[in-house]
Amino acid sequence: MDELIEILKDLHSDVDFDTCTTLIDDKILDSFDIVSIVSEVNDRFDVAIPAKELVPENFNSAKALWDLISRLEED
Amino acid sequence: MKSMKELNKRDVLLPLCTIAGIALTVVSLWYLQRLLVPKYQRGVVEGSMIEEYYDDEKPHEVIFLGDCEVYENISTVALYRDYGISSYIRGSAQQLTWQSYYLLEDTLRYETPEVVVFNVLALKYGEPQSESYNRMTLDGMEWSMSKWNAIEASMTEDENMIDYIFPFLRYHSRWSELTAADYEHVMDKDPVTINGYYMRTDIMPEAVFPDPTPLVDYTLPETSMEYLERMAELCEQNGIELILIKAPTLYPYWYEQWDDQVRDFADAHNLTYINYIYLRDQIGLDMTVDTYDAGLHLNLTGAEKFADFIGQYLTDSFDLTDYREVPEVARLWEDDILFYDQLRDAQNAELAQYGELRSWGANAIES
Amino acid sequence: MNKKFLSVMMASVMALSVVACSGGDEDTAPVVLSGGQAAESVSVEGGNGAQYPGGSAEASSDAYVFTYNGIVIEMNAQADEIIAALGGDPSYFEAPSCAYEGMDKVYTYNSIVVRSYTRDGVDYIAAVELKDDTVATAEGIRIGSTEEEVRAAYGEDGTEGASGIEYTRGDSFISFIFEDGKVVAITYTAIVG
Amino acid sequence: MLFTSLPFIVFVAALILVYYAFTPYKERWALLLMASLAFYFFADPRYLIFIGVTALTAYVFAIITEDYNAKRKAYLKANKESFDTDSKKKYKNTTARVTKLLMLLALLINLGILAVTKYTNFVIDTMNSWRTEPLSFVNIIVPMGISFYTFQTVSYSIDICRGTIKAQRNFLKFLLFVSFFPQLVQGPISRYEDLSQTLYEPKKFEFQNVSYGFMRILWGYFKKLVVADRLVIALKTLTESPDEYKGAYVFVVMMLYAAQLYCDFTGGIDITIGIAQMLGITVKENFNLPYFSKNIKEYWNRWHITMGTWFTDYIFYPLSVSPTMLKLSKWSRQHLGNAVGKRVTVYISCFAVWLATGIWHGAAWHFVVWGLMNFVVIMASQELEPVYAKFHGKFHLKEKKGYAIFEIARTFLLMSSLKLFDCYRDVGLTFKMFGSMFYTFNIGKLFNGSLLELGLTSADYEVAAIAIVFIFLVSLYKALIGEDIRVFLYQKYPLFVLVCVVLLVSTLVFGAYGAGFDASQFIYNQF
Repeated sequence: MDELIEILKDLHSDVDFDTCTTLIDDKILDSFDIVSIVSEVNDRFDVAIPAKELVPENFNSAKALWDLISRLEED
Repeated sequence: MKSMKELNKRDVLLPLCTIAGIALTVVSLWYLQRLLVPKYQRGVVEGSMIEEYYDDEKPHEVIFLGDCEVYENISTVALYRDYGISSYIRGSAQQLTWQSYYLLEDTLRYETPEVVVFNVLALKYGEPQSESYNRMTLDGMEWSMSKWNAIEASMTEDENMIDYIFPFLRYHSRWSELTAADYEHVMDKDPVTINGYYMRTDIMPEAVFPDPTPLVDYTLPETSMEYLERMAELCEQNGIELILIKAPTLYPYWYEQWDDQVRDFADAHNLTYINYIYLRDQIGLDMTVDTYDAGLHLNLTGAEKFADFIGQYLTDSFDLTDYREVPEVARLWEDDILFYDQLRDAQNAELAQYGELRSWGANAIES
Repeated sequence: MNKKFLSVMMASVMALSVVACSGGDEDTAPVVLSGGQAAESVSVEGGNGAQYPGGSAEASSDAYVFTYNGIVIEMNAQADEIIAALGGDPSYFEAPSCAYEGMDKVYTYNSIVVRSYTRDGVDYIAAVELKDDTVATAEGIRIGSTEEEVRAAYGEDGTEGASGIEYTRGDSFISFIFEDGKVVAITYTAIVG
Repeated sequence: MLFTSLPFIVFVAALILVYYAFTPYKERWALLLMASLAFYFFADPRYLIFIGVTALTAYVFAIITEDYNAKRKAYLKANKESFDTDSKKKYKNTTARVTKLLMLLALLINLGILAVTKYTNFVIDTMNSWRTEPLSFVNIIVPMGISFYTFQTVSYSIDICRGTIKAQRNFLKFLLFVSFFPQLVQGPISRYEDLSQTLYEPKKFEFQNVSYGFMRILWGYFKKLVVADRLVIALKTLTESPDEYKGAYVFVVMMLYAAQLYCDFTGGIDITIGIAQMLGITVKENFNLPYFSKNIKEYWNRWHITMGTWFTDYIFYPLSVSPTMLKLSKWSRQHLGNAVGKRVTVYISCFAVWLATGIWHGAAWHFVVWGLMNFVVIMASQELEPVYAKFHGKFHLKEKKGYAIFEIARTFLLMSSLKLFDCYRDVGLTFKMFGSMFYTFNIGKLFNGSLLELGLTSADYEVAAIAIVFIFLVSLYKALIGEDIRVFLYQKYPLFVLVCVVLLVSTLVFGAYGAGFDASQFIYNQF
């Protein structure tokens, strides 16, 4: 989880990713950020996030994103 | 509980306001339509002619149909004053034959005249000519099947029935060119004719007309002849005498070949056809003084002479009422004569003052 | 595979856009505005009922034209310049139509008659009549030519009338009147849309 | 059929009446289907074949895919014991591969139809530019709204493959989703998951819904007829004689076209969404105050939203997170350094998106170049971001109110310049005209009455200007209050009615329609 926050912080240092739950809804993360995140996650966690998971619900908070990664890891 | 009450209030408010809104829309559109349609009160007055008929309360035993060759050339007042004939000219600018036919149908909804006189010049047109002329003839008609059919027969390619049903749609873009006259005449318009006669008192002697262009085909168009046929039938059914005339003016050119065809038609249908071009001397027309536009149309003196001549013929040939002897009609005619004389005097006064007419005709066209 | 495909695509797109750019100037004026869809021609006048459809000033390129004293007279062309160029001292006649919807003007020269009509305040050529055999059409027909010569020059696809034949091309037609197999009158007439 | 044509208005009015007065609630979707098919039939009966084939393809493949998946899943469940982790994964992968294959087949057919109808002549034209013997164009009909409905079916097929939606088993219902007529003229591109929520079981008659929808329709017509169709007259004059109207005129073109396109396009969407709302159906918004955007990316999040999200969801994301791209990303980061490497995938995907967007807009090179120019501008602004950040760190302009206005104006001007491609419809000419703004100085000409010779009178300009100010104020209300002005008006219902009456009457009086104004086609009509 901390590693994930680190990835996110790299993109937007001024956002509190621990608490924010509207990363997409408030347009903090845009599509370019999401692609960066996917590729970073792929590198560090060896998890490939498929396109169908790129929906607001999975990216609105660091927690949701973490849940997604965990779920994909299990598969 | 309070909200319940409010809800009920809104239940009444919503439909009520909606209905009020619809009513407001209808009323404003109705008013705007009256405001935006052209008024044809000065200059180009031809668009007012057709509707004026419906305001006239007098009975008419003679109805004239046709274009400027009737409404500028025959003085209805002279016909009454000299012969007691009560007539009306249902004329309009470039009235096409089918329009004449449907105007006759329309007229029959109100009265059945003894005689219908049709000027044959328009027979040369077999197709709708222009929207503006259509509008001037058709917009003034009261709604009936005749109007619908007249529109159907007259529309040029780019015209729509809906624009006739709601003239607003056609004229809405006039919002930027409205004049004081448009506001003044929203509800009622001034008369521009006396029983359909459009008066001009100025004089411009007849010019030398250019030679007529030879035509490849002199056959009068089928469409217009067909409507002439229908007109003859309609008159026969209603016991009306149909007379075909060609006004005594020489331009636009009336080809002999056309004359022959109309004559043949008249013979075949047992109708009278009189080409007054050949009778100019008998009428007593002096084209150096009896025309206001170099011989295309007659002025007042010409129109009175021509009316006298036709009046004599009508009186001789048909058993027409002398309305001078019918007090309730004569009273109405007296008003018309008064208006007629005033109009003549006003025009003559302008002529004396300026040497030309300023409140009538081309000079009065406001942009 | 994706990468290769993309780079090929990119390269071809670039190449094509260069082609498109250089070829651009030949593609003449843009015609329509809204999207890929042709907007209808927009005529502008607000119109108070006195509106004429069309009244186009340009004659279509293939229409019959007549040349008099070196002046080309096209049907539906603006009249004032042509009349000025023709010069001389024609006899002139004008006739307003009912309700002043326009003014028909007739200019009579030695050998021809030129007529014009008015649309929105501008005069356009309505017709040209050939009066005598000193003038001929571009196809070499004059008053006195035979019916056969006309058919040879203009073809068989004219519209036959009782006293002559008409040929329509573009926004005008030319008519020949015959008497005893000889041309007695020639007229160019504008088709006013 | 155009929104502004009388038959269309009569058609919709009659539909709404029959819909609520004579159609049982449960059958309303069927009436909508009949109306949609009739709409298509009257436009051109042959269109029905195209839309029918496209709908049938997506429908059949969706059911096959779903059934196949269900069967495989059931088998897996029933035979749990016989699978170990590896073989289970393998089994699942096979399922995924077949599913994907089915999807690709469906896309091939439907995008193929789109490609052939819309782009054949474009390809021929392009080939002719280097061939010595030109090929002749083929005469293919382009069905109305083919781009819109094809994209809807494509997203449906992909979503089925991804398993994010359930297949529609009733073909007629599915056909309604594809052919729902208000969106065939100008979009938006709806997703099945959104539209299906209300399309088959629309809301029952609700006074508020119908009122909102009605006002929205009026608002759309107002924008379209009073502003867009009026300005198009001057725009035509200006763009048809580019040699005559250079320099400052090009700026006039930019401004007029920005207003014209906005009013035409958003007006059309207002009419579409308004009709749907009157029918109790919710259609996704396609615009969100685009001209208030502070940068290009934001602009594209607010302009033609359904198209933007479509390209993001179905091209940008799948492309950038595909295994190949992830590998490429890794490789380039290792070899080209982190800064460059990180960008490679985004750039490639973004390029693909804008290439596709350009082509989607029309079968012409100027659209392709327009799309790529957008790509360039977006990438440039992306790259300049650190520079901006530095700049703002120093000068603290960002906090100033005026700066936001500057950003909005900058974005607006930039996007309006790009739209010149659509005005001049020729790549070379557009560059030439754009350049002329900087070297042909003729601003004086704009004030000597020459603007009155473009086909519009001063009264026309006045009306358009007043209407634009009015539209601006309504937008401003939404931007500041954050709520549609209809909500406020509806609470004061008499005012609501009054506004409707004023809108209706002023559109009828001041609209540029009828003889003298030929109603021009909607911009996105054959997209």
